[in-house]
Amino acid sequence: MDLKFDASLADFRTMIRDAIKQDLPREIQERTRLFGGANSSDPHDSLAWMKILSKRGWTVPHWPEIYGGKNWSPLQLFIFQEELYKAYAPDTCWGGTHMVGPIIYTFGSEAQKEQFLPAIRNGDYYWAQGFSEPGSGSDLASLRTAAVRKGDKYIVNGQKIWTSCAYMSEWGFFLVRTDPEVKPQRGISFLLINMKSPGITIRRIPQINEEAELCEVFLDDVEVPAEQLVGEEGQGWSYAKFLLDHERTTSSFIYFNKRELDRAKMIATEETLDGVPLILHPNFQGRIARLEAEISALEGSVMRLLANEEFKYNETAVASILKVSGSKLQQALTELHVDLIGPKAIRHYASESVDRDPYDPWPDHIPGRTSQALILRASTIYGGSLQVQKNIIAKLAFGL
Amino acid sequence: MDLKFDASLADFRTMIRDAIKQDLPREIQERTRLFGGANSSDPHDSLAWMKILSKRGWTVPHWPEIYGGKNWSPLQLFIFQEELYKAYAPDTCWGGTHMVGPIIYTFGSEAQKEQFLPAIRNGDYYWAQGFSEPGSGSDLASLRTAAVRKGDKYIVNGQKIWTSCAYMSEWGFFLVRTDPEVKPQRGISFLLINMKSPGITIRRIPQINEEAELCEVFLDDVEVPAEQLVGEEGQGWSYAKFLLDHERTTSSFIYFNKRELDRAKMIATEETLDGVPLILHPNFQGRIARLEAEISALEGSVMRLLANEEFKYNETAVASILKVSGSKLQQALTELHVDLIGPKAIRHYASESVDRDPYDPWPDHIPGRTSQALILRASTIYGGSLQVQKNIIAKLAFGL
Amino acid sequence: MDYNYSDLQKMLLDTAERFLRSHYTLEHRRALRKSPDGLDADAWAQFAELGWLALAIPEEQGGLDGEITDIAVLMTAFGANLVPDPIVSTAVTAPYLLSHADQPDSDLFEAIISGEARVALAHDEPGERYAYSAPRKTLLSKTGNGYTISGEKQLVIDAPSATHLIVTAQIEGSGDFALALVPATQKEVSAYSYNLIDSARASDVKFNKAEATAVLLTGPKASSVFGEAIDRTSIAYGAQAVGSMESALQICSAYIKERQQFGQPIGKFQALQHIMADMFVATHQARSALYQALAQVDAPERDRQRAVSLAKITIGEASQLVSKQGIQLHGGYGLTDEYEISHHYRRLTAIEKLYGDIDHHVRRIGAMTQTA
Amino acid sequence: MDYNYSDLQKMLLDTAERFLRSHYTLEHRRALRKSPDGLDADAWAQFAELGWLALAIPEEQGGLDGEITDIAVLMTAFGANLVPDPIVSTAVTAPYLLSHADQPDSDLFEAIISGEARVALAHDEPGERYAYSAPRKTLLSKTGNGYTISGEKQLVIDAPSATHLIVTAQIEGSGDFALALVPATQKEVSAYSYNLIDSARASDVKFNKAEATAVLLTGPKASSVFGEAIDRTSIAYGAQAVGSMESALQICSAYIKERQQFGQPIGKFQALQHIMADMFVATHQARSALYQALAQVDAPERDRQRAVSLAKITIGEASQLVSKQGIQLHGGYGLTDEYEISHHYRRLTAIEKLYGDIDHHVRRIGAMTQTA
Repeated sequence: MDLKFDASLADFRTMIRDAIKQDLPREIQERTRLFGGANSSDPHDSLAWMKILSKRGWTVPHWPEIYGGKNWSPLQLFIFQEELYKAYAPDTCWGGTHMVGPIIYTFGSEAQKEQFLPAIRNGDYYWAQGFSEPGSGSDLASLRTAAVRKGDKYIVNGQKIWTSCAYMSEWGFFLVRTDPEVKPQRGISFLLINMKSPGITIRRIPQINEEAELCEVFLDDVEVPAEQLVGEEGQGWSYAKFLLDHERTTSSFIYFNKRELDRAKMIATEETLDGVPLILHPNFQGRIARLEAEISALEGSVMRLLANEEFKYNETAVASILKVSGSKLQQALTELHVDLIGPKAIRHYASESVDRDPYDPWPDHIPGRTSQALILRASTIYGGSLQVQKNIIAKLAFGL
Repeated sequence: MDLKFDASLADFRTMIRDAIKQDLPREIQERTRLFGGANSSDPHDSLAWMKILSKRGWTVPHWPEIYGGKNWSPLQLFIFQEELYKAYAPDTCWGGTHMVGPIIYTFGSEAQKEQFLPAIRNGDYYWAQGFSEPGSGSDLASLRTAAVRKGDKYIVNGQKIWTSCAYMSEWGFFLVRTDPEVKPQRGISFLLINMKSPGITIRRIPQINEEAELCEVFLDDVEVPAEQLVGEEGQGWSYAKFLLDHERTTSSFIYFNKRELDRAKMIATEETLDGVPLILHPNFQGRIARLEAEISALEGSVMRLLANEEFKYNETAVASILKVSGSKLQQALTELHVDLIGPKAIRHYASESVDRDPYDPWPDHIPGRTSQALILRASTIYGGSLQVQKNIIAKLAFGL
Repeated sequence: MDYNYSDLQKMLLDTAERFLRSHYTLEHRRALRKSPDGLDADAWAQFAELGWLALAIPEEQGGLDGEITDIAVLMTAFGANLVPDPIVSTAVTAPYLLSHADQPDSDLFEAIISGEARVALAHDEPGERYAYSAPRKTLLSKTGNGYTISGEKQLVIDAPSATHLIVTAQIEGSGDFALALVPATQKEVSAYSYNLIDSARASDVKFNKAEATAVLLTGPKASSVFGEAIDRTSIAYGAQAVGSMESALQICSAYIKERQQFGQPIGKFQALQHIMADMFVATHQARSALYQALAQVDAPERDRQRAVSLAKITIGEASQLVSKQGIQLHGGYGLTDEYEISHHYRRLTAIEKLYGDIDHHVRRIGAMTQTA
Repeated sequence: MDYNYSDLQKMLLDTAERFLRSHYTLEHRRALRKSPDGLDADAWAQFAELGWLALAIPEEQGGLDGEITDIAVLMTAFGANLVPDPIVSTAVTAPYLLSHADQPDSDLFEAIISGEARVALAHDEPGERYAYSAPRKTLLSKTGNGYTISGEKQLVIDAPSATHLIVTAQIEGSGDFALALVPATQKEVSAYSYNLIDSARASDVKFNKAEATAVLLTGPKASSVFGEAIDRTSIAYGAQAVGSMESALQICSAYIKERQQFGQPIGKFQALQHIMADMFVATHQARSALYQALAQVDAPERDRQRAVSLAKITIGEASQLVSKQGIQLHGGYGLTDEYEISHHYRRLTAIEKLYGDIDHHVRRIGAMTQTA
């Protein structure tokens, strides 16, 4: 056992921190600070930031070196992400850098690698994720969007939902059913689709925070060249599972959670009750301390997975722990923000209003907090709901 | 709507309070205060107290007048019970006064009424309840103890469990299966059995708090005269349900919960941290305030049921609310006691040790608290576990 | 004791349910967000017509002299239907303050009852947090033939559509606490207005020697009436919260019976059934807590405050549980503006923060406990 | 970083699991309650034999110089098997204090290692609550040729079987903080002893000019070493808690697969599956928290305290969840002395209260946050 964080990484951290400080434009940082929640950076900012990061070759450090990765250790990657978050840098376009990218370099054709990997690396355009459907939320195996092979094309018909920023994506990666006859999981394939293709209609879904970044995507006889199939027909389900295995610790949102804890402390220093900062009030101190304990434990759990601990229990069940704990923390922290700002939390701020209204007399730590707390009710829903995670644990850890 | 507690009841309350103060022997009060938890008064004290109460005719005030009841209103009965609890009076023998008694006067024969009702009223002996079996905890319909009619007797074989104080009970009331052929609920009958009958063996079960008031009762060819069948054969299940309907608000343990809240405040005044009473520490104040809110709501819910509100939802589901909330409160309050006494909570006190050791230097509010908290983990288990209550609600309130 | 609705209350509730449900559809409410001041003028005229604006006003002022229980019953219907209009300020808070004024103003009552006047309460000042007994910085000054008021108020709920503001202030010179009536439409009153998360409205308001047309109450009586009004306001919002939760229960129950996943309605899953059961328990307890507070509304101050705070804690906790779990039951759809449950969550979140959040009321109870 | 056990640790754990599991059966532990001082002498001899009593002792004192991680690994096995013997006092706390003494006492180390001596820490005084930096009332006085100690200590864990006590005191005259070694078997030391809920033992101890055979440490160094020892003690108990929870998981999983209700194993019910899942998450997080604390055990004071307190909060909360829900899964049987789960609950409840409960550690973190 060697439980201490390698001290030599301190230099690496400084190097990353300095670089971000130098590179990250203030206005992008500000937008991310106010309204960039977990996984919801402004896509324009994402792409702009990727352009900047790509100069250092830092958009996809986690990829294999031959595809432009940096060969950093898991701990270095951890530090890199943590510093990005701390600095309120936007996420990269996750669909590209962490989902379709790895799928393409692992299972894609050479032509696909050539066409897409550089574009993903450079942040040339945004990628839409077409997995969920109206009838299959947590039950992905039941998806119905059909792709029928006709000559050298697939004709795709169906509907996807919860697609982030589909309205401004150039490409999308879709799970589609290519074989309705076999077992549900076996008939699914993985297609790349140009979002400007005829037959695609996109509707932005108005959300609880009055934003509308999630979309419905309707596919009506969309023609997709057969060479945009990734890997083999019928393997889509296993590619999607590969993604999950590949990104086991992402669902912890550890960087986000640590940053938002810091933000809570900051707000608790600014906000007062009877003239005394909230951070001196035991109730709020206690809530903060308990969340800090939970985050510290979660960080330990992330490290254990990153460091390849041999677990007594099934590793997928162990990974579900990160999702369960991380998603609840996202909610608890952002609700704490709301409670810290108290009555002022009930004001509605639209993300664009921040740029628009320089006369707003309210302090700078208010805008965006309630919006973030509202939308993060989603954290226990998407990517396998809390209930689904518990089912997984019961089954895989205990055989129940 | 008339939501105010009838002011004229204040006099009634004073009358009750004064009477209890006058009647309740100090040493019984002390034992109840220290180790008499919810539903676990010392049976000797119960009977002794019933003897005293019976002089005023107050052992069964909730019974019909012709059987010795007092014709008090539901609110008067509420006040009576509340004052008993506040004064740390022991419970009456609940199995007699609130279970088998009402069953006998409602469904029993005249002979049974004559034989048993006066004895119950006077607290002549303790009653054991033989419902649960090792294989049927929350699933009463699956019970297997068999009573086979042979001439003018039933021959009973089987095993009961969780029978409070069976080892010192003179009579017991049992659910037994008289017809194994019909639907599980239909073949059950309600038998009165003398606990001294040949073939009955009793084992006291050592408990988590190192007491042993719960018992296993083994019945081995026990002969029970047929006239000890209550009501009709095969109706046992419906009588048991009648009991539930009859005592809808009991499961709230509202009197207990109110009293234990007061006790928490008392302990929080006695115990100090850095020289300051805990009641001045916001963390403990906050916990107390939240529990007080829950108890106040629960009391409202009890009143609504007592006052026969017309509910939009099924009334059995509404009654389950009292059990869910009341049982969790019992745990939360007694755990609060434990947390208030802090490190001192880890000392084991057996109930008999209180009488034995006059030299114990520890303050008087310590003994019994942890014991009570430990055993009250049972409150969400017996009488239909928390999970069973939620199943009931889902089914009866929402048809799920 | 009788927990059943009186015939009058049944009628009130039926009428309210019928009108509000048909008028305040989801689409209509979403459209109302774009109105300049958050007022649905047609609906407001109906409120007047139906007598709701007169319910809390004494008979001698032309009102219906309704009891607080009647008001609470009406408010549950408003909560159930997520009405964003400024009903509480004008029909609950203001009538109480105005009718306890040293000199009640019959004209204003008439204007309220007819739907012409709407009155908001301006109390919070910048940097404050539920400071209902702190001294005011806003100054009420005597001038030649009247009074002027100067100062800043923050988060004045329902101000954008208000014709009048009741402003808390200290009297210049004596420093006494006072409640003053200030017409909202004068150039000395300037407002910075915004939407709230539940589509209600509020403003930050500056008074620059604005005319106060009446000094309603001063000194200790002003303080105690003000405290009573705040507690009644809390009860009215609490009743709205109860109505909202009860709606949410029905919505969720219907949804999980309908929605299919893994080949069956999701309501067949025990885990979701138990979530519904938790919501049911919390909602019922919330209504019980409301009744407990209503029973004490005219009790001595300490008893009243205790009961109101206990109810606000229970209702606040229940609101969060019911609406959050309601969203969880809905999955992704729960997060959209197109499903009712997300609106209940926003409304319930806003109500929890109005006139004292859970933390505030826990403190108020805590302070009472330590002096018990 | 490497979270896997070293070969040495694997061996240590295997040996411990094998011996403890076979020796500390439920029946044996229940019987041990009746022993006069809570000591299982046979087992203790085995502990010595297996080198466990030497694990935390420096090499130069004849010990094995184990790291805190090794100790933690061993402690998980003790927790998993609910060993009530006074291992932490003698094999974790005392060695740390004694080895940091100004003049380490080789004879005492030898006696500890051989199993002859057992040392308990006497710190708490009546009326105190986790007061680890409060001034002591217990007085250490210089006499002709040595020191005497006078005062009262409460809840001295593991005292009944201890041969020596390490007593915190203030030095008469200077008022400095000091740690003194006091032989337990002298008539000037009188103990009132009792069982704890987890079958461990403790005493209230009175010192009436009792002889102190050594003054281990004084002044600021005594305070800082004492603080370090307390934190290490907390970690050792925390590791026991983790082991206990991990045992509880296995016990519960097996139970709900076996137990039938409503015609099927109760483990088929989704509600119970989700409870198991919650327990799994909490247990895993507790071990992670333990590792986080272990990583900081030699860090500067503030970092160490922070990490230990965070771990104690997480482990404490997890302990309660796991053991309470474990009982719930067992139904009535969970409340009997005859099922392991009730013993885990008692042990975990006791550990939460030892050397700072959750509330204490929340306060400690809170105080750090406000001065960050």
